Order: sequence, then C-alpha cells, then structure tokens
Amino acid sequence: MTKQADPKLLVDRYRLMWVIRLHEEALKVLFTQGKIGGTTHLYIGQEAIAAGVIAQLREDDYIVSTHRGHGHMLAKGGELRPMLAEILGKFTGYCKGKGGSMHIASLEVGNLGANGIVSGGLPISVGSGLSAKMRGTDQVTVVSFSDGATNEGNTHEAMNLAALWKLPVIFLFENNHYAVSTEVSRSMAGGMKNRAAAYHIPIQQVDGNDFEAVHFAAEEAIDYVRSGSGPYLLECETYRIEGHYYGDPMVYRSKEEVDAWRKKGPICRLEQALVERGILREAECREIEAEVRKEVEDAVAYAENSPEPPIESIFEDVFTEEGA
Amino acid sequence: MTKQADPKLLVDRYRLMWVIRLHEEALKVLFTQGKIGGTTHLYIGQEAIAAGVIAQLREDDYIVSTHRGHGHMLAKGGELRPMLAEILGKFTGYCKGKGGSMHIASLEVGNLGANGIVSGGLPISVGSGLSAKMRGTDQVTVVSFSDGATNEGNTHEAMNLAALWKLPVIFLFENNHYAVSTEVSRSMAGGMKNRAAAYHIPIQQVDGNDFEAVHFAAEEAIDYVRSGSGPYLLECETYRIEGHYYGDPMVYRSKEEVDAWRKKGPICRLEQALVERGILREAECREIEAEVRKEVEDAVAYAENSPEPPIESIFEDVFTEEGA
Amino acid sequence: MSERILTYRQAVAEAMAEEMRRDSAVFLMGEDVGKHGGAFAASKGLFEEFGAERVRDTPISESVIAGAGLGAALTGMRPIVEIMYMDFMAMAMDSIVNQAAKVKYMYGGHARVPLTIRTAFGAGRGNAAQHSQSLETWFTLIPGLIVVTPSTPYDAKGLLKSAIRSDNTVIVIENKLLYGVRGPVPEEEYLVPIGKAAVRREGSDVTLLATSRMCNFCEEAIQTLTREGIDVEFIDLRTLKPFDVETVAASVAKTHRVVVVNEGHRTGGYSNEVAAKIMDECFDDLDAPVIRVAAEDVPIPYNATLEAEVIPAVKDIIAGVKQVIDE
Amino acid sequence: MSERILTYRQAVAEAMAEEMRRDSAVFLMGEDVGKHGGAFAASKGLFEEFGAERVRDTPISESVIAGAGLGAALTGMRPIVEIMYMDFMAMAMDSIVNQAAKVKYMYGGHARVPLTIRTAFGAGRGNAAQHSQSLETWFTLIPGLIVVTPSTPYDAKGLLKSAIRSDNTVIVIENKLLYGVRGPVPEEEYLVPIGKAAVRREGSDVTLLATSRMCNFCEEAIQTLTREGIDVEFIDLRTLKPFDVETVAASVAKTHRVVVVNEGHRTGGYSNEVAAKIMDECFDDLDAPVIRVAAEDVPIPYNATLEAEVIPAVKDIIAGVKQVIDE
Ligand SMILES: Cc1ncc(C[n+]2csc(CCOP(=O)(O)OP(=O)(O)O)c2C)c(N)n1
Ligand SMILES: Cc1ncc(C[n+]2csc(CCOP(=O)(O)OP(=O)(O)O)c2C)c(N)n1
Ligand SMILES: [Mg+2]
Ligand SMILES: [Mg+2]
Repeated sequence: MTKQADPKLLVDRYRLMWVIRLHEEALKVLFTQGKIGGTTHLYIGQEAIAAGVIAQLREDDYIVSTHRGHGHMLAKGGELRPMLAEILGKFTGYCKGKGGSMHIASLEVGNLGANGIVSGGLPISVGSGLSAKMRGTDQVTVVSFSDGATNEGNTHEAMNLAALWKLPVIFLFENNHYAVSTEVSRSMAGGMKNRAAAYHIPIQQVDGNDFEAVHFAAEEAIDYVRSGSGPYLLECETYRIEGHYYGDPMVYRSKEEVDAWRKKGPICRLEQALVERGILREAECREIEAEVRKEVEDAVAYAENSPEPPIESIFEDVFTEEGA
Repeated sequence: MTKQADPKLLVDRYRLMWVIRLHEEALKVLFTQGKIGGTTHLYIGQEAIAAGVIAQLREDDYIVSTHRGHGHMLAKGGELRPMLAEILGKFTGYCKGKGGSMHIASLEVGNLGANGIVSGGLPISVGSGLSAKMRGTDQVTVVSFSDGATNEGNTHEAMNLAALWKLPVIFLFENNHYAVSTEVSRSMAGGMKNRAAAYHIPIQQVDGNDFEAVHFAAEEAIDYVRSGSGPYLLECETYRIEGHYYGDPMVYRSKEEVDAWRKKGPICRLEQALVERGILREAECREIEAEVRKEVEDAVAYAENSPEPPIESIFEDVFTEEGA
Repeated sequence: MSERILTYRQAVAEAMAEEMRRDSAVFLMGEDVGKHGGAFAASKGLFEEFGAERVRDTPISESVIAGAGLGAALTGMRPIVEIMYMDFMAMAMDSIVNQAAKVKYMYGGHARVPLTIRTAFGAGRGNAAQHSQSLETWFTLIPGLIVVTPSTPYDAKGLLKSAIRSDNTVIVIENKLLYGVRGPVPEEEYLVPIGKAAVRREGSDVTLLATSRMCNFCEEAIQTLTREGIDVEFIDLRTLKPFDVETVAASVAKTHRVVVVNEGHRTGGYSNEVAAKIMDECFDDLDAPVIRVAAEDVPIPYNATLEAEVIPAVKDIIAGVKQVIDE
Repeated sequence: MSERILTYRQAVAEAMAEEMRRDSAVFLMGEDVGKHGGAFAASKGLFEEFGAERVRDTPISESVIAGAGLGAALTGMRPIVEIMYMDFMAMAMDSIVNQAAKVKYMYGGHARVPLTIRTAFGAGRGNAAQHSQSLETWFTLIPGLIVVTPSTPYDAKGLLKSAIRSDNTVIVIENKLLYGVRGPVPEEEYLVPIGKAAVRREGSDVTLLATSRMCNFCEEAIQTLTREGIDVEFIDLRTLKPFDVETVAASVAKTHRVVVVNEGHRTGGYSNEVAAKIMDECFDDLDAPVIRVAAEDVPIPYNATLEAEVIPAVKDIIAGVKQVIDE
C-alpha cells in the first residue's frame, strides 16, 4: 500500500489548497472589475505543490518565490488580508502597495520575495542558503521555478554553486508545461533529471497534482537538505490551467488539452482520497470550501476598504537610514 | 592497434604545434621587454587541441575563440605576421591595433573572434550555427571554452539552444584544470559528461595532450555536426602550463604539479610518436623547430617594424557607414 | 500618399513583414514572438506568413538570444531580436554591450553587425519596479550602439525599417502604452531616417524636447499652454543616439529656453544627456537653465496613483514650461 | 594621528580585514579572492587570516555571485562581493539592478540590504574594449544604489568601511591603476562618510570636479595651471550617488566656472550627470557652460597611444580649464 499521510494533516492541507484556489478565483473577479492594475499570474492547478512542499517548512525557513507566487506565500503562512490588500495596491498590503502581485514578500513570514524576473530568485536562494550555513542554523531555503526559468543562465549558476558549496537549498521545479505560449519541449533540451545529475544534485520527480506524493517527496527533500547534505531537486509535474496572465487568449494550445488536465486537478484528487478514506464526507468538503470562500470574501472586503498609500510614501523605503 | 593518422598530416600538425608554441614563447620575450601592453594568456601546453580540432576545419567553417586564443587563430589559418603585429598594437595587425591579444579576429580566416569575456563567445557561436543552418550551408562552428567558463550562465543558455535547435556547433571544452587560481573541482559541480547529457548533446572525452586522439575525436565530431545531427561536445583534458597571465606568481599550485604535466606535453608526445614510427628523425624534428623559430622571428621583426596606427583611426570602425 | 490608420503595434509588425519579404536574410527571434504574436502582439501575423524558421520562439535566455543575434549578423543574416521588456535586457548586457557594440571596433573594422534589437519599456501599466524601467542611458553610453525610440505608428514603422536595413546594431525602444495608439501610416513604402529629430510644432517661446510616450503628454500640455498664450516649439527626438544636435540647436537659437521631458530618472536618465549636450552646444543661446522633467529617483511603485506621481505627468510639463519662461 | 604610507590595494584589504574582525557577519566572495588574493591583490592576506569560509573563491558566475550576496544580506549576513572588472558587471545586472537595488522598495521597506559590491574599472592598461570601461552611470541611474569611487588610499579604506557598515547596497568602484598608488593612512580607525565630496584645494577662479584616477590627473594639471596664475578649486567627488550638491554648489557660487573630469564617455558618462545637476542647482551662478572633460565616444582601443588619446589626459584638463576661463 502506498504511504498515507496523517488525516489531520490532509484536512489541513486540503483546506489550504482551497485557500489558494479561492484567493486566485477572487483575483479573477477583481481583475474583471478593473480593480487590479498590471497583470496577475494565477497559481490555479498547482496548489498541491505549495501545500505539499512549502506548508511543511518551519517558520524560520525561507522561500524564494516567482511571478506566480500567491500560493507559495499562502502556504508559508501568509495571510489573505495583506495579500489581497497588496494586490489591490493598498497601504495595508504586505508591501504597502509598492510591490503588488509580482513582489509579495515578507521576511517575517520567511518569504524572500516573489519575483518579476524569470529566474531572478535563484541566485538569491543560494545566498540565503549560504547565510544559513554560515550562521550555523539548519534553516532550509525552498526556491520555486518553472519550466521557462530552467533555460536562464541564472538557474545554471545557482544550481552549480549550491551543489559546489553543499548549500541547504531545495530547488522546487514546478513543471507546469508552459512558459507563456511556449511548451516545455520547445524550450528545454533534455529534462530536469539529467540537469540535476549534471551537478550531482539528487532529484525526485513526482506527480505534482498528487498532494501526498508531493508531501512525502518534500519530506525527504527537507530532511536531506536540513541535515546538511547539500541541495536537492524536486520536480513536480503539473499544468498551468489558466492563461499565462489573466486574459491570455491561449492561441497556442487546445481546449481539449486544458480540459484533460483540469480533470486531473489536485484539489478534486485530494478530495476524492479524503472521501474514499472516510476522513471527510462530501458535505464536509463543501463546508470547508464555503468557509474558505467566506474568509476570502472577508479579506477582499478588507482589502477594498483599506486606504491607498499616502503620496509621500513614494519617497520612503528606497534606502535604510544609516544607524536605523 | 589504435588508429594512426596519415604521416603527412602528422608532420603538418606537428609543425603547426611548433608554430603555436614558438609564437607564445616569442610573446614571453616581448612581454618581458615591455613591448606588449595589457595582459597575455598563453596557449602553451594546449597545442594539440587547436591542431587536432581546428586545423581540420574547412576554410569557410567558423571558430569562436577565447582570451587564450592565439592557438585557435593559428590553427584556423591565421598568419604569424598580422597576429604578432596585432599583439604589438600595430596598424598591420589583424585588428589594426585596436583589439590586441584578447580580440584577434578575422572573418576571412573564419575566426569570429577571441573574447575578453569568459563565456562571451558561446552565444555568438549559437548565432553562427543558426546562420549556417538558415542559409542552408553545411558550415560548422567550433566554439572553445575552458573549465572556468563552464559555470557562466551563457554556457548553459548556449548549449541548451544549440541542442534544442540542432545547430551545427561543436562545443570544444579545453579542460586545462584552472581558471586563474581556481582548480576545476572548486568551480564545477559535476563533470562535463553529465552536463552534455543534460542537453542530450553527445560527448567524447579525450586526452587533450594526445594529438591523434584529439584529431580522430574531432573528425567524428565534425562529421556528426556537418551532417546536420546537431551540436557535439568534445572535451579535451589538458593543463595550463603557464600562469593565468604571463607573470602570474601561481601561489595556488605546486611546482611539482606543473612539472608533472609539463612532461606530458603534447609536442614532445607527438614527436616521440613520429620518431618511433619512423616518420621523422630527431634531427628533422629539430630542423622543423628551427625553421618555425625563424618564421616567428621574421614575424616578430615584421611586427616590430610595422607602423603604429594613426591617431585619426581612433574614430574609425565604430560604425559601418550606411550604404557602404 | 494614401494613408491608413494603424496601431503602433500593427506598424511594428508591418515593418518587420515588409523587410522580411524584401530580404530573406531578415528573421525574428525572441520569447513568444511566434504563434502567440509577442507579449504585446507586435509580431502578430508574422508566424503565419513566414513560418517557424523565420519567426523563432526562443527559450527564456536573453543573453543567448542577443548573442546569437550577433553571431548570425556577423555571418550573413540580418536578425531582429526581441527582448520582451527592457528590464530583461539586464540579462543580456554582455551580449549587447561587450560583444555586439564593440565587435566592429575591436576587429579593426572588419565586421558589420546588421542586428536590430527591439524592446518595450516604460511605466504606467501597474507592472511595478521590475517591469517599468527606462534604461535607455545604459545603451546611449555605449559607443557602437544606435538607439531609437519612436512615438508614433508612422515612426515606429519607418524607424524600424531603417534599423533593419542598417549595418549596425540598432536598439529600437518601443513603448508598452503606445502599442495600442493609432495613427496614420502611408500605404507606400517609406523610411524614417535614423538620427533626425522631428519638429512637430514650430513656436517661438520655448523648445520642448521629448521622447516616446512623453511626446503624447507634451501634445496635451501644449494645448493648455497655447490657450495660455505660450508658443511652444515641440521636437520629438526620435533617435536618442546619435543625438540630432543640429535640429535642437537651431530651435534653441530661436527660443533660448528648453524643457526636456523623458521618462527616465532625474539622476542618470536621458534628460541629463540632453541637458549636457545643450550646455555644450548652445550655452550662449540659453536664457535659462534647461528644465528637465523626469521621473523621481525611486523605483516604480505598483500602486497606480503612486506610479503616476513618480513619472512625468502633463501637469509637470506645463509647470516646467512655465518655470523656464519665468526664469 | 599616526600615519603610515599604504598602497590603495593595501588600504582596501585593510578595510575588509578590520570590518571582518569587527563583525562576524562580514565576509568576502568573488573570483580568485582567496589564496590568489584577488586579480588586483586587493584581498591579499584575508584568506590567511579568515580562512576559506569567510573569504570564498567562487566559480566564474557573476550573476549568482551578486545575487547570492543579496540573499545573504537579506538574511543576516553582510557580504562583500567582488566583481573582478566592472565590465563583467554586465553579467550581473539583473542581480544588482532588478533585485538588490529594488528589493527594499518593492517589499514596502521590510528589508535591509547590507551588501557591498566592489569592482575595478578604468582604462590605461592596454586591456582593450572589454576590460576598460567606465560604466558607473549604469548604476547612478538606479534608485536604491549608492555609488562611491575613492581616489586615494585614505578614501579607499574609509569609504569601503562605511560601505560595509551601511545597511544599503553600496557599489564601490576602485580603479585598476590606482591600486599601486601610495598615500597616508592613519593607524587609528576612521570612516569616510558616504555622500561627502572632498575639497582638495581651495581656489577662486574655477571649480574643478573629478572622480577616481582623474583626480590624479587634475593634481598634475593644477601644478601647471597654478604656475600660469589660475587659482583652481579642486573637488574630488568621491561619492557619485548621492551627489554632494551642497559642497559643489558652494564652490560654484564662489568661482562661477566649472570643469568636470570623468573617465566615462562624453555621451552618457557621469560628466553628463554632474553638468545636469549643476544646471539644476547653480545655473544663475554660472558665467560659462560647464566644461566636460570626458572620454571620446569610441570603445577603448588596445594600442597604448590610441588608448591614451581616447581617455582624458592632463592636457585636456588644462585646456578645459583655460577654455572655461576664456568663455
Ligand atoms: C528575465 C525574464 N524574461 C522574460 C520574462 C517575461 N515572462 C514572465 S513570466 C514568463 C514565462 C515564465 O515561464 P515559467 O518559468 O515556466 O513560469 P510559469 O509562468 O509557468 O509559472 C515570461 C517569459 C520575465 N519576467 N523575465
Ligand atoms: C565574465 C568574466 N568574468 C571574469 C573574467 C576574468 N577572467 C579572465 S580569464 C579568467 C579565467 C578563465 O578560466 P577558463 O575559462 O578556465 O579559461 P583559461 O584561462 O583556463 O583558458 C577569468 C576569471 C572575464 N574575463 N570575464
Ligand atoms: Mg511554466
Ligand atoms: Mg581553464
């Protein structure tokens, strides 16, 4: 029999996946209402990865996130209210309205930042790994990236250095098959298995839509890294259900392809397991969903009612005052 | 019995290796005399690689070279006089005195340029490969790089793209063990075999001080690439006999290590084979050496007697005049 | 000449299509430029007409995209490479600056580099600090690079065609918020010469110099200023380097007062360069300091109100002109 | 204060050693900075004192070197990273500009980035176009970065110590040809404040502003000029950003004439920024245009004679001063 996770943990993470999903669904509405500027990259369909990997990190561990990073933040302990407030550009947001969707960060939460630059976070993760090692802590850094990012020079430099210096970094490869319109086979020669081997980094490849598979693989990865053995590569295969950005016409792929993957979605899969194992009844699942929906609605209301940043704040936060 | 190359070819390449070696020896003298500005990176000890790979390219093939590139140019058909003139900063040099040692180039010779930037040439080689493919020629590009360059993002991006697009590029990895003071094991996690595999690029690894091994491996590589099968990786293991630059105190390695490698030098090895096989007598070898020495001396004299570039030439060659 | 109304993005696509028809050495590569038509739909239709060989989707690898463009340009092709956002040029600086810009000079002239690098810049879309920068001075600093930045569909087409035909590395800086702007574009073939600024409006009181989207802001400001009796001479610089000293100096000789509007930062932005060039060339003609209307020296914030406050606004231009006239 | 004579490179090494002794969070990483002591021997002795953990040789991977510096700075360390030549910063622009410079602002202030980035710049060594650039304006453009460039051993030490203690990203631009230059350095601990220019000589006829090695050229020029009866006020800017407007404006108010000497190109180089700032702040005080002595707009050639001709020379400074006085 395959290993099964503790029922309480499963329910907890099932709920978290709903939080991530409904947060993104709320953004769609806000976007359509014209309340969000810029662009939004939704994490829909990848929830099992954040819930499976990041949610089991310690509070003092670090994550380094991406432009598609809302799920990462919520899984690390980020709260809905300051998340949504930030995405609406409000002063109560995680970044006082200066960062927005692509730059959600909080050192308190242990999120060193979403990143608007594809692969831009990978060098940073090497640094937080190095820092943990030099400071003699056993903190782990998890850095997320997707298929498109694998082809940037940064990714190579970061993996090489982390491997060379045996740094406590988990490279979390969320292979969602697309980089904007470019399917991974059109961007990446060879696969991640061989790339990890190139640096002698151990790798596990799991079905990224299977929460438990991700969870147990991540457990192993975290143990390995925390014990000081060096970096680890975790590849989670998944699919970018939504367009690259909200509103993407998606001329580059078929509706059939998307629908087929939608059926393999991580939330319904975990839900099925929960019901089959008698951990939750269908009705309880709906209750959880409804509960989360309310939380999200509350957070949206909070965000909408939050104040705009004051104009003077433009000139704040460029530098740390010396001696501060 | 191992494959043996045609005697005439062996003599020709033996001679070429002396040309490369004595060119570099002449630079040492000129450098000591204060006649060379800047810095000089000598190719001493790596002659079998240029002679084994580059010398068998067609005239219309391309090479993309490095800061340690004199040997590449001479093997591609570059002439001693404009080489030395360039290194002395003279108007008769390949680059009219504007480029110097690190920028020797000639489109006529098919050298797209030495490069002062470690890994800077790799993206360029992808472009010349792409260009050959798009123009429907069967021209091959050979791009050289050494151990230090393997860790730059450029190298990764270039290999990935060349593999993805099946471009006619030979990645010539001259593993001479050092990047300035840094031994390869302190810079490179994993080895090139796995890195090539990462992109599904075929690789051969040969003793880079064994001319015939290099030559036959290169023959295979060139055939493979010219036939349109995609890129190829050729790793030649060798050793940087000299300091990184002429004058390097080399505190980072022992004299014993250098001496051990010096004994394995490519020229004496090929000479031994030539003598053993009865192709050349010892005395003939010395004659060749003496002949080449004279050629180099002649070229040095030519270079020394060449005119300085006129001051006005400062403003030339920044742009191509439109319609020119 | 018969004219149509096209969007800026259509003009860009048309320029590339025409040049690709005209010369088989011309091709386009970049991230998602193929079937997707480019992040800003500026290559829409090209993939359908020219196929995957000549309209090449690349991996996300800016350094090799630019460097491969150089390698192809050195060996007989005339590549157009697209770097999706100007901010991402940070990943390609070596290929552009240390390689493409210098290769001809380093090689003593024995090379030509018919390479066009297109990119999109600018704030105003709520894209925050990493997707909104005006980094043109990174390139105007570098000998060997030509830098153009069209503000109208007409120029977007005509300058891009000139860039593609140029035997030099030309950086074509398009503006994200201009892609949807419409304007007249002739049916007939034409080129806009590189290095020539466009006098958009003659006037006698003050010379207003601007670049890219700031030109549209200036047009608005001029309406107000004209109503208030200020006669503005308005020049769209169009080419950032080489700087069209002649056109600018002639105007300054007439008006004696200058305002420069550029979206780059007050410190280090392109307005510095214009001010310095004018000081070099026209100091004696100046009755007042060159007033620079530029972005504040802070990263571009996400919040739309803050963002608008950071970059130059119509009101800032009006204030700048009034200030220079009061001096 | 008791003083010794040290070379600039010794002063740099001493600054790092003192700060590493003082604070265990400080460490150095870069290419060949360890046993080799750095390409310019500016970290000589550190490896021996602090070991391989705190003086880290890296692979040739500039982007991750700078980015790892940022990651370490965000999480409790105070890294000094060395990018061997300024030209190689082209490989690290994203980590420096899109990441380190902006992280604090993007995160709404909830971060501090005590990161020092040291690099060496400048022409004059026959290193040709890819190893001789003055790219400081790439960084002065970017809000969130502090940029300093010491010209003496005293300042090399004092500014670097201030940089290491700063909670911001500071780019310390050293000069390759100054490493061997000797000068007095106190035995006692001291800091040189960031943001303060140094008035090296008081004078009444003209304000001469310079940076880095050009200061030495100016000292030479001043000898000639003094003999010819021209009384120069000479200011070493030291910090490029933030620009010390106060010191400069006070001087201009006195002399009414300014010459700026910087090794960057005439177009886009730092002299543009200085000229523009002076036009902003001191136009009414100016009796003549700001004269900029800068490098020609060509890549740096290899040949020593050509190279010397391209960058500013003592004679150009003398000519510039005379010109501004004749205006
Ligand atoms: C350096 C850089 N190049 C290009 C982009 C534009 N861009 C943003 S997201 C994206 C696709 C990223 O694909 P992937 O890494 O697979 O992440 P996913 O969107 O699938 O999460 C691109 C090209 C960017 N932000 N940064
Ligand atoms: C991008 C870049 N970083 C650093 C340097 C400085 N540098 C010049 S050569 C060199 C070592 C290169 O080592 P390797 O690639 O092994 O070549 P080798 O010298 O052995 O031929 C370094 C660090 C450079 N020129 N370019
Ligand atoms: Mg993806
Ligand atoms: Mg090497």
